[in-house]
Amino acid sequence: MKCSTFMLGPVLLAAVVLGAQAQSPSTIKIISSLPHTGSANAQTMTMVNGIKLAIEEVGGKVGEFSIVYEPWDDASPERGQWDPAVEAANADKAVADPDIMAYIGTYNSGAAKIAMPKLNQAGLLMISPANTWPGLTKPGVGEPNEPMVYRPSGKVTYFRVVPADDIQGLVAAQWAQEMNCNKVFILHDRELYGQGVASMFQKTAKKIGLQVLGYEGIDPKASNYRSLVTKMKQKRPDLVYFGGTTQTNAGQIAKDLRAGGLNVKYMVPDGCFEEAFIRSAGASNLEGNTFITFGGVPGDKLTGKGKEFYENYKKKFGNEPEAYAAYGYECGRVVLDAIARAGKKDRAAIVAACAATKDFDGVLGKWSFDANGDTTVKTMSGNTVHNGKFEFVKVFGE
Amino acid sequence: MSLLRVDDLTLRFGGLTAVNKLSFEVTPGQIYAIIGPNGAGKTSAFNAITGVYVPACGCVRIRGREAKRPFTRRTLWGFLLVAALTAAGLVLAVNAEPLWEAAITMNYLYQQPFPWAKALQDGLTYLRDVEWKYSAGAAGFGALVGLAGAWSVWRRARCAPDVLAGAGVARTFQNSRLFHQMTVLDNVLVGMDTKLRTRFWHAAFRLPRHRRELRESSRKALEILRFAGLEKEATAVASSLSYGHQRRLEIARALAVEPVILLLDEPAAGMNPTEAAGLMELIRRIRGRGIAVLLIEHHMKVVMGVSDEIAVLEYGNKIAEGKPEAIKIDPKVRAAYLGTAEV
Amino acid sequence: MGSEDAEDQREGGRELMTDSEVLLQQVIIGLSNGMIIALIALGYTMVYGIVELINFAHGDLFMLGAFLALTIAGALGLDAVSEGALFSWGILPMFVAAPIFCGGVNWCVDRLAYRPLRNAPRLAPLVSAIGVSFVFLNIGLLWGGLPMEVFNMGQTAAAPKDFPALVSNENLLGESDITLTISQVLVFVITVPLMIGLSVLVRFTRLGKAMRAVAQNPVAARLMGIDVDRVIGATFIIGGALGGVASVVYALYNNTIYFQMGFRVGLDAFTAAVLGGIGNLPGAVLGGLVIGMIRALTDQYIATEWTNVMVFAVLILVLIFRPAGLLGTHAQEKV
Amino acid sequence: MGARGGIWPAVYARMHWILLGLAALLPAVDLLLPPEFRLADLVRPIFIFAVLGMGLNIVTGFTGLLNLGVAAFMAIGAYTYAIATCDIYPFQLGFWTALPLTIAVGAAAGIILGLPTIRLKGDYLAIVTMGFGEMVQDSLKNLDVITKGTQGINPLPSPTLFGYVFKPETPLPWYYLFLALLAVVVLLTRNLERSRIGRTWASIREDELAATCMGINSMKAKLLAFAIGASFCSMAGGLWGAYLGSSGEPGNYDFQISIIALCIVIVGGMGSVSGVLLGAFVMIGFNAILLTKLTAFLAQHGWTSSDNVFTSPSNWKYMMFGLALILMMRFKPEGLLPSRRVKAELHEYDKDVPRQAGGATT
Repeated sequence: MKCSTFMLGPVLLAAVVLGAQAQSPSTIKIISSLPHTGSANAQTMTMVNGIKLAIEEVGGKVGEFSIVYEPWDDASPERGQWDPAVEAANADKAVADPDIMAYIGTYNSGAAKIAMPKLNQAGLLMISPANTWPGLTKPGVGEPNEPMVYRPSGKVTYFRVVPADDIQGLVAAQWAQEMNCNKVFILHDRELYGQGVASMFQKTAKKIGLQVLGYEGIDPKASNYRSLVTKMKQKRPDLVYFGGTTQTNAGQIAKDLRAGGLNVKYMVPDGCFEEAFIRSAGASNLEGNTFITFGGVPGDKLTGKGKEFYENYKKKFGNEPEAYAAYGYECGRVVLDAIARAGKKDRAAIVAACAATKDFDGVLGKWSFDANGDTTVKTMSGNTVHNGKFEFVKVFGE
Repeated sequence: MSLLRVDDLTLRFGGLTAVNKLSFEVTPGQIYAIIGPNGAGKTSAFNAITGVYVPACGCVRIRGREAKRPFTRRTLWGFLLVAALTAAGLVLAVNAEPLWEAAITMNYLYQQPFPWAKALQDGLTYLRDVEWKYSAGAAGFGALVGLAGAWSVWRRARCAPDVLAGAGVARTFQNSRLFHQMTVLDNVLVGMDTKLRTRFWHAAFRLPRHRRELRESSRKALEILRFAGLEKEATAVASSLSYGHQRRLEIARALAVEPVILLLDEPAAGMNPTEAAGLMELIRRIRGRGIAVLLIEHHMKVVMGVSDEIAVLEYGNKIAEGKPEAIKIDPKVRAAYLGTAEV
Repeated sequence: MGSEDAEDQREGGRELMTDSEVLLQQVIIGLSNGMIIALIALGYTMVYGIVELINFAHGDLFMLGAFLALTIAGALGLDAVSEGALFSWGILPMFVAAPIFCGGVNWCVDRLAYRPLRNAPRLAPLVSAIGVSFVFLNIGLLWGGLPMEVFNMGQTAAAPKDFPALVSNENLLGESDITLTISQVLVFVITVPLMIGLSVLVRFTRLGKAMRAVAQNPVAARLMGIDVDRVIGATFIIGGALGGVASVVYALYNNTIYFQMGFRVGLDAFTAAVLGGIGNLPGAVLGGLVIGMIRALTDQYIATEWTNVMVFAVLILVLIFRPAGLLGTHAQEKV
Repeated sequence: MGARGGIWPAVYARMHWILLGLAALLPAVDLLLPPEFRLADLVRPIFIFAVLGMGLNIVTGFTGLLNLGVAAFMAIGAYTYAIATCDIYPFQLGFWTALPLTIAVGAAAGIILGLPTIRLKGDYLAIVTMGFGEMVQDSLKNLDVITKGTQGINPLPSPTLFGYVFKPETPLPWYYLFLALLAVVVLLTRNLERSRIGRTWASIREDELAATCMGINSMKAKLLAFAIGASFCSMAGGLWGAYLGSSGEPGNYDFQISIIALCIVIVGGMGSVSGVLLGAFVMIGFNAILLTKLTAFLAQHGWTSSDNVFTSPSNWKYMMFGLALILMMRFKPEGLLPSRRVKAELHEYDKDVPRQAGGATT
């Protein structure tokens, strides 16, 4: 008896919670699956804001359809970051709900790997504002079976509006060479994103003739990296490249480089292109010798459509958008655009419409999706830190 | 020939010598008692004999053989095997990535058939060509650690209580240490455990053999309970038994080990005269089964009533040994007890 | 760009550090990291010694202490020390407040979560401690989102926070390639006297004696008229206070804090306590130093990514040969 | 439980079969409900975590050894399964050959870890297993030539059974596949528990010294428990891999997984098979079902704001989880469905306070 109460409790509660939902044929649901528990929340919330902004701009309606947006969380409290089980459950849930026409996500490429085959099988549009692992779309870069394994139905249903890491690693290495840094020491955080960028950096660095003094994975949970700094100091690099994010201790490395007396250039990828990075590293430790590459252009440097977005965002939410907010916004707009062009509540039609996106007037200029589902935008910007603010240096790849 | 022979047994706790060069001998079928005032080291001697504490020196012989896990050829091979496996494991671990690359990654083309023989060959070639210095270092270190570790683990378990139990020494405890939440029958069955032959597979799939043994062992356990006068309580939970019955159960559990000698640590403590008399009778009946008994007891009536021979301990030293009648009148014993000997 | 080029040339022209210099540097780093670990390990080992509870929440309590210190820095408007100065006096209130706060919180937790479970099986308080650690973690997360000078509102609650460099990171040895910073000296100046004080307290004071008595046999201690609950409470206060000091030292040394930092530091500290022999105070210190050294040397001579593996490999290796840790002895079970 | 008469004790003794039976009926009940009410999809991870909990229960619940490294065995299982089945490796075994392999590798890993360390006293063993968890996680990350490092190995082929292919988009066959495997694990565990082996484990848990004095080689018995526990955990890892269609990242098998497994066992009731089943339901259901629904519900009514950390329910999840654990331990430390023996051991503690120095009941 006692047992059955326990069994029934959650069931009943769930039933009550769910009871309020209604559905109608003229409602289209868009969901996003991003980690909102734990450390990535700062970035992902601005993405959600971006998506909301995009929907609001069209008045929540596309043609005859009213758009409902739900931000789902693919993280769990006990993991503190994205959880494969939650991501898998989200994907299953999205597939099962006939109202859902677009799945915006994921934040982590690892999560995408789990959701992609499931959504592809169901022919549901998936569009990511943040996945940068090249293998998700490009053949011949990652594993031999990539990306076909993510497309069990044979069709391309996954798109992304960000340039992949292969471009970023390339640009970063070239930049290093431009700055006359011929000896580089490469670190990575042993996460999918960080290690991916770092290995691309390493490949390019070797190709263009930089001397790679070392390539090491760090422990992002370590309390400091002074031993590692000593090790690097012995080899006297011109530049230390760290493939990682604010969350994986990019700030601590910057501090330990200074505290350990290794005054060299420090370069990081766009995972660190957020206010939190400067705040966690301490502005004085980054001043003048820290270089950040970013797939896109910082908010206040945007032009045209982008500038509009930047202004609107600040007006509506009262704070500076983080770097990825623009991509969230872009995702939202692409989805709405695809729905408008498809003109009906049909997953296949919407996917087809999305794939046909051409010369889209986005925040990053005009771009299209290529056959793999990648954006044609290859704009990269180089930034540095000055007086506790990111400072735009130059644009690459145009 | 002696059944149990203890030579120069010494046990120290820090600076305190609890048992000092204790020697005595128990012959088959004998009831041998150790008495002495509180803190004389009786229980410590028991613990040292049964391997609960590790004695500083001295040795315990059962039927002339030292009661230690023997160092046989099998043990030696075991050590060498552990050493070899550790060495091999370490070499593989150090070379794991390049080896995998040479054998598997290089030979496998996506969705093509895999040349197993070539992979094996390439793997071996890699291991042959790999820089010797590192592999030999890893192997040497692994072998050393494996050998030393195995030796260290084995040595610590050398005189463990289960070895003594295997040699035929069973015991009870001063403060009853039954498995309180098991049934009486299960307690006895734990005692019989080493004699059972059920293996993992039999138990996991409840093979007929396991069920047969289950029946047989229960029957045997009930027999032992009947011998100890507990057959009525067989299904009761041990902690629900009366105090006297708990002590009897401890003895029954020890008997289930099928010992050649039974060590009883104050079995009569806290018993009323009737229970004590019953206990004396039980001890005699145990002897009747051909099991020698080594007894620690404060209850002088019991000691004098059943013992064939008595040793007296004081501050860890044996101060007297002899027949009960002789002990009764020994002045040193009387002095040790300060007149409290007559309970 | 031109001037930077010149600087590069100059740096490139200098000699590399010699091997012995590198070793010395790593020893300095290893010892200072080890000292912090040791300080936290003391908190673990004290509590374990007396109630046989792995206080999982200790690492997260340590994290809360660091957040308190950061709040003080924010409230007092402290900023990094200027060039030339050794340290800011602003660290004093931190060293007062954090131990009091952590000790108090630890006492409350004991009172509310552990004391009612004193007679329960040992896994019950352990799970309770895990629960407390989750609660602390959540408090840390929310605390990180508070609008203070040093924080932005909300959004970046989970991100690592910069802790102002209140103790100078300048090299005491001047132009030498070996760095020994004030913050490293501070680690020793704070922790060594504390450890000495603690061992004096445990060995010679009434409270210390009562602690040892309770650790050995709580029932007998109670019969002897010792107020066992009070002694356990005091142990929690002292252990928590040590964690509080450690948190300030940690924050001043590493200059970064974040709400999940308690896990790794706590794991290291607990490993240190076990390596030295759990319940043994000098053992915890030794264990902490050993782990700090293993980390530094593995970083240097093997590879950073294998550091954690090495720490635990050494732990297992030590326990094979000394099952009760380096300095520990197994209390023999009374039979 | 003895106090209650009637049918209750018999029901209680068969509670695990009743729970499994209820689980088997759940999809049928689901059919009667509209899609949003359906739970069967969400319940699949619960089965896998129940297998994991079974493994830990043998080690911690039956034998009384605290194992804080089950995540490592789960990771070993998931990666073994992934390497054995994924087509970027040459092995490409089927589900039914890979699963036994996974179990065997898990058992081997358990023995390798157990051999040198099983003699350690309670909390020493706990830290060693905890360290083992970190070691495995780091090694999987570092050996990226073999394990693909942080990318994870994916996607894995769908299991087949007599020619039937379990497709990701049809959840129901998966549901019964996992349920059936869980039932097998439950059956084996129950058989072991009631056999000589289970009795030996219980005796070690209650009083290891007395058990060894009865001739029981406690090292062998503990090692057996460790190996069986590890093989179940490893099996859970393999099933997890099959369910996700991916090995996951090494970082997914971190200490939190071990904590969840421990909480499953303790919340359910140590040493109780039915307790583990219920514990898995409560622990995983709490997060995957209840919290998700609650968050969605709050968001729907506009009671949350993304700008402020204090109003976002996801920022309170740790707190709820932690408080639930604390309150649970405070008011029902023996778990929801305690085993008779463990519960009685608890009451023994109530009666006489003496705490044994060595802690035979770790």
